[in-house]
Amino acid sequence: QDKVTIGVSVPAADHGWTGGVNYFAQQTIDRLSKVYPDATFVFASAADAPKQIADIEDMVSTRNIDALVILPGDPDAMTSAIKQVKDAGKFVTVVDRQLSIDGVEDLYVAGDNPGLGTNTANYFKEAMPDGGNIVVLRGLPIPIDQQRVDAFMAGIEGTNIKVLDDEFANWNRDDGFKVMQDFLTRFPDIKGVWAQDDDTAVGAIEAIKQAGREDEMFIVGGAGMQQMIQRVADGDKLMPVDVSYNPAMISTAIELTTAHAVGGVPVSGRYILESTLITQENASEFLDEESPF
Amino acid sequence: MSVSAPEVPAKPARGMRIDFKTVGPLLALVLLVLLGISLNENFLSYNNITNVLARSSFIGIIAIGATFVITAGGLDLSVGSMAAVVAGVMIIVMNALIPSMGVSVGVVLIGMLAGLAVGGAAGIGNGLMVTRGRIEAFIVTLGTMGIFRSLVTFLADGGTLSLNFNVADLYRPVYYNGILGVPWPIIVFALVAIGGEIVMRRTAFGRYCAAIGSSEQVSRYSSINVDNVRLITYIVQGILVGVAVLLYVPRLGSASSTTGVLWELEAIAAVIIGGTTLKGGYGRIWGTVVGVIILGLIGNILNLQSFISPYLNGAFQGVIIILAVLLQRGRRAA
Amino acid sequence: MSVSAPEVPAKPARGMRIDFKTVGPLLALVLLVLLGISLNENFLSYNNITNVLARSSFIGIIAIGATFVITAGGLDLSVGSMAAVVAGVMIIVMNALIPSMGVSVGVVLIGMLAGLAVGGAAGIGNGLMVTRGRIEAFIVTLGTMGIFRSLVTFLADGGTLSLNFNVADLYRPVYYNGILGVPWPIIVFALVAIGGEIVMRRTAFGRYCAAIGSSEQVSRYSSINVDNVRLITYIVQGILVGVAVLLYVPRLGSASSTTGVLWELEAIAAVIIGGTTLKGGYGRIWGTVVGVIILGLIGNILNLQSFISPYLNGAFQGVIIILAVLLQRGRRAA
Amino acid sequence: MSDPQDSAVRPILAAHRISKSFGEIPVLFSIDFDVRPGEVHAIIGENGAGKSTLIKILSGIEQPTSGTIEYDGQTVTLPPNGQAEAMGIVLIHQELNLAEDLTVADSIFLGRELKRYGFLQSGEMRRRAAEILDTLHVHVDPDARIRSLSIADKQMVEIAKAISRDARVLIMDEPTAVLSVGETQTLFDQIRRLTARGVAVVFISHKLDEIMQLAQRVTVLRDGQLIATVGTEALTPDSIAQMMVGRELSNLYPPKHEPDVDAPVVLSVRHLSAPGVHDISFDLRKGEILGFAGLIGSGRTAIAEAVVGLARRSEGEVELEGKPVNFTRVAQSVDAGIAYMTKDRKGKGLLLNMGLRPNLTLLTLKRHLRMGFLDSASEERALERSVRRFDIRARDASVAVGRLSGGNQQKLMLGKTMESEPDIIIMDEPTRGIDVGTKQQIYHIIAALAAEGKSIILISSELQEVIGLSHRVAVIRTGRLAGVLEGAEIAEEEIMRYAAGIKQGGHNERISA
Ligand SMILES: Nc1ncnc2c1ncn2[C@@H]1O[C@H](COP(=O)(O)OP(=O)(O)OP(=O)(O)O)[C@@H](O)[C@H]1O
Ligand SMILES: Nc1ncnc2c1ncn2[C@@H]1O[C@H](COP(=O)(O)OP(=O)(O)OP(=O)(O)O)[C@@H](O)[C@H]1O
Ligand SMILES: [Mg+2]
Ligand SMILES: [Mg+2]
Repeated sequence: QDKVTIGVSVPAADHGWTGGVNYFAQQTIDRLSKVYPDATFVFASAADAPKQIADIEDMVSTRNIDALVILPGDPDAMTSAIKQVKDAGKFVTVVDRQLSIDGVEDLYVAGDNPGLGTNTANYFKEAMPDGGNIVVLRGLPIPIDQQRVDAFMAGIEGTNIKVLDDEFANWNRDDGFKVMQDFLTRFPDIKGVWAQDDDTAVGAIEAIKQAGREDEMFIVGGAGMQQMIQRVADGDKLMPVDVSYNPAMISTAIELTTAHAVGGVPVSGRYILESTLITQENASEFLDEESPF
Repeated sequence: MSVSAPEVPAKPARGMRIDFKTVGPLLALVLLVLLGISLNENFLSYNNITNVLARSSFIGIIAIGATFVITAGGLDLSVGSMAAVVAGVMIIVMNALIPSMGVSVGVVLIGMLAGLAVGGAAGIGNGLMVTRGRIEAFIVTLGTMGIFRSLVTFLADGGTLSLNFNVADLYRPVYYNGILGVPWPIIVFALVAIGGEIVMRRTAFGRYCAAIGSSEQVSRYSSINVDNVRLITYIVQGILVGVAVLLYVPRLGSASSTTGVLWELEAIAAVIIGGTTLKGGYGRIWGTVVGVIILGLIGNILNLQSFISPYLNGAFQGVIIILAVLLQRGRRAA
Repeated sequence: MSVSAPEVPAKPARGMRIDFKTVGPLLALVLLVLLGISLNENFLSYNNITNVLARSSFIGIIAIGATFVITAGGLDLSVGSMAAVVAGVMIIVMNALIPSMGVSVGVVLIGMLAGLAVGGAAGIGNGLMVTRGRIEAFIVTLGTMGIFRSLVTFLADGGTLSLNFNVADLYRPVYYNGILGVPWPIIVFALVAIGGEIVMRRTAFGRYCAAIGSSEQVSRYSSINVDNVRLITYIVQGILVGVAVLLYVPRLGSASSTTGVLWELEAIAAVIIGGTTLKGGYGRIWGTVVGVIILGLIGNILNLQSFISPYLNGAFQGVIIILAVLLQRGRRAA
Repeated sequence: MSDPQDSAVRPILAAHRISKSFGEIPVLFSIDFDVRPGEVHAIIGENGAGKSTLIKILSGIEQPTSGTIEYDGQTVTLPPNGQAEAMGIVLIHQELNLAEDLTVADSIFLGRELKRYGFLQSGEMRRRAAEILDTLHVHVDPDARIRSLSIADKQMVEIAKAISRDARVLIMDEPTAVLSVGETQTLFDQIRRLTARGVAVVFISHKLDEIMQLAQRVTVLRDGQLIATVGTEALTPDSIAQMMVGRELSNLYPPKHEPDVDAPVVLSVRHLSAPGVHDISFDLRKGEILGFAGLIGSGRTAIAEAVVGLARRSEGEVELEGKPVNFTRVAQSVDAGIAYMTKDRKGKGLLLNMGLRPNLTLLTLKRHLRMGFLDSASEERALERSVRRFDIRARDASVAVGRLSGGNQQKLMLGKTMESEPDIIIMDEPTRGIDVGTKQQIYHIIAALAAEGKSIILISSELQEVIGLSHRVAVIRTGRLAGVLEGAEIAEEEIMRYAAGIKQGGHNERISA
């Protein structure tokens, strides 16, 4: 049995979800290193696309990796760099974000960003059959935010649900708090809040509580942070549901890739990890004591 | 033999002409307030005003420290990351004390002390490297910015450190309550600002900061202990970061690697909008306060309207910052 | 009464002792290389070296512009966002030309010209506000940093601007190919560095930058057109941002609101690690080149090992930056 | 070459009815002034009289509020910012005007670099700089950074810069204020060389003997008014002084009161070595004025700085009233009652961007605290006292001190030093740039301080001053004590012999007994 080296490249922990990705990636690497003594892992997290490209270049030229697992921060910018890794004969697994040309990766472990928007929209339609005013707290101005928002807007089209305004809250608690405070100042009538992300939702909830308007509205986050799933499970009125978008998808990708590289287990194609609606009924399935996210 | 009486200079009527250097930031503030009023009738509401002031207070308290550092010719880029470390350590300490001390006010108080201590220690580190190590402040604090940021990420294991829920409940009033309807953060900010103004204007330390920023050499020849004064500015900055975080933690009860990102830029911007010169030698605390409020209002106003695409928020912010300083033009670092 | 010639003081033997101010950054570089070699046998491989140098070239070219700006007593915080705007405009222009011009070298060339033009224009904007508007450079460029960043987000509609794939194929060799095995980015970086060194040392412009940074008034009294020289430094900076982006676009083929984030800090850090003084008056291009390579190597070396938790990368970086400057201590801005 | 004294020779540069105000504060009133080719025309007047302002207007640095300038027979508006240099009007500023980060050669050629094919000819510029410095007998490395030069060397570099330019009119604002006799003579030789070639020279100095020596005509300003323009031959130093200050100036120097022979030694320096100082020993007695004479760069400043803790001493002891002291910071020497007044008022003495009050009290701020806070009333009182005592004249009290006239800055610095009420005062060029009237006043203050029992070390390049005031004179040469003169020995020639190294020893052994 030959030694294999597997490179894992993820974006830096610049918000809660990517923090989760980093955590799960390292945790999985630690675990698999024990399971497969012949496998060496090279892990890097990058703040931006050039850094991430540099990381995978280094993995190829100095660490002689056999396989690469990559969650590209900015897939369009990274497509040709990933293609070069592929062209160098490495096994490539892409996670979460679709590259701008098809057929580069051997394995695609996908989250479903538009699905997150659509799922959320469906819940809003169901919860607000007569329509009403809502506000949207977006993420960072990057493509996945755009995909989620587009799908959401498409989902509520034709209903009486009215988006009063949207602002970037950068998937961040502090900004969620600020933006929500100001929305509350500005709009006397808000029935629903789409925070898109659970970190943002934490901040928004504090703002709503401070204003004493918990009873007027509900809020939907996203990504499935443990603290939020617990709320859903507890039947919190303010936070009736959550939408999963599990950072642990990176673990799946690393496991599959390692199994292939070490054991020659044939894996290929697409694994779509669906974005599902977490409700009080199914919340227990998503609770995980160990997860820091 | 004596000399004929010297001509006594007539003092010019000061303040008769409009002094744009002084009035500039205030004018910008007034214009922003008018803009806010015209956009939304709730702008001047008690809630909105306290919201904006309370959430500006973190940057405000930090920026007051930065005013001293910058006036003395220094710079501290590490304050944002430092704030994150302080918050992280406070949360870890408080969570760790619960088993032994239970959920008690004592836990919160020890956490607060730990926060101040970490801030002060970080300030001492920065200050010693700048003064004893003779390394440019920009480099020292760029370095510690990276180091502190890494440290939080490490402490939080890439994720978020959350304060125990029960302790958080106990601590929460420190952000949300206050006296006579004025939230604590605003009160603390005001006290720090008043204290800072007094120290800057009416103590030897404040005078020495300006002297050192103006000319290190002259200060040395005037028997000022330049290194010590510099060091103290960094320590004051560190402690004030600690104070700011004392108010930050009760708000959301968490710290992560994104806590305090870009606070340094915001703090420095506030200081300079307020009329302090970046190269040192002249600082004014009240200007910094105005600068902080201007920056706070910009964000608020952007959230109160819908015509500007949120994509262009940054542009609006940039334009206002430049305009605020344009209003005091004439002043210029030599 | 006249005096006999005073004794001539012996000139100290120059350059005999090790001059740490000069050797400092080089020493840091050598130490890093040794560290790299000890960590991985592939470190000195052709591939690794060209990789590191090629990817450092963007920041490198920008940092050479920053050396002029800083030497002349200025500062440009907007370079990162400016790079994003330039990249965005280039991509939009090239994509827009395809229907009429097809996928041709002409499209790429026009795109490149557009990039240089946008960079130059942005530089003119910054420069005019600093010189004619008399606003502190820090504030002007902090403002335009926000404005440019917003502009890209706006142009990209919150997402990513991607270059047409066929044009990208045509353009790609500009990053990945070269002559005699040396990739283009390295060649361009070297040319810009050599040109910069010559301009800084051997032309009146370079001399004037140092004079202005050292004392604006003295320069003015020496009939140097201070405003023009300053303006030109910002324009040079803008054009060099353009040049850097010409090499960046074929590598990434896209631009988004995250393009070039924090490049300004990296560029300034490289300049100062290289021994240029932040307050102006003294700049050296070769030092900046060394600084850029040091920063590039830090990232590379972190990827060569697995003992340091990636969470602590920033800390390692911070420590190296401080150490690199510590090695040249003694120099200190007055 | 026509005789410049001949009033038929047309002036090359003339000012007609020039007035100037800064804001609402007038500083010049309808001044007429002209200078002819080959002539040295001196301007004198009290501190703040407007001399510097006038010559700034004559060189385009400042624009007059009203009045006209005529150059070469044409009415002109001089271009700002030293661009008039291209027309042949070259100015040496009163305040050192060099960029500290540049090298000597860079500075000399700043703004008119030698170029070939657009590139600087650094070698050529270095060579020529060395040449010019040589003619001035200045021994500095053309590659040395300005920052590293002594203040007198900086002044010489400025002079080198000015005379190396193709001047038709050369204007010098107190170029000799920091120069010693020898350097001054070198400068005068150069000036005569230039005037012989037809260059017109405008020369400002407070040293009347220099003016008598050099100038053909003298213009006297007082409080911004033109008092008179007269030929030098019709003048005596006394009559000039009278015109300047509007009163008789008899006995510039107060009578010397020798201290008691058994007056205790308050400061004793033994075998002191420091950068630029080699094995210096001397004693200073209570009530004594000890002069320090020597050439530029002889190390007098370095000795003073080593004594008060501004420079690190490598060897030797300092005893204060019999107790050994080792100051590592100035604050310690100030607390011990020793004050040092620097000669570099711009670089080390004053915060140019601040007002009079913070500058005056900076050294002694702790004395103006009330319950821990600054007491601005107390500071204001101190300022009033100093303004009266040292005749500091600021037309606008809120002005930044950088805008005060040079002499008034100097007076402010004196005031600042005296605020610490020292028992031992080391004054480095205390009357640098001060007008005769005030000088006399300061001399009396110094003598009175000594009579009160204070001890004074007087470092001065103005020999007359050292001679007129000192009880004993130590002559320093290349960082070593060349000799100590007492009583009748204290005379110009004798001092110069020691300073130049022609004579050695003297009473050295007696002083370090
Ligand atoms: N830029 C300025 N702004 C305000 N006042 C000024 C400025 N420059 C000079 N003054 C004032 O003008 C007056 C004349 O100053 P000037 O420097 O011409 O005197 P001076 O005759 O050269 O004196 P000195 O012998 O001390 O050098 C002074 O009262 C000074 O304070
Ligand atoms: N820190 C130092 N290191 C090396 N040489 C020094 C240092 N300080 C002074 N010197 C040298 O010592 C000599 C004395 O210079 P300094 O300016 O102290 O004396 P000075 O010119 O006699 O003072 P003054 O101008 O009052 O006469 C100069 O040649 C100077 O270059
Ligand atoms: Mg003058
Ligand atoms: Mg000297």
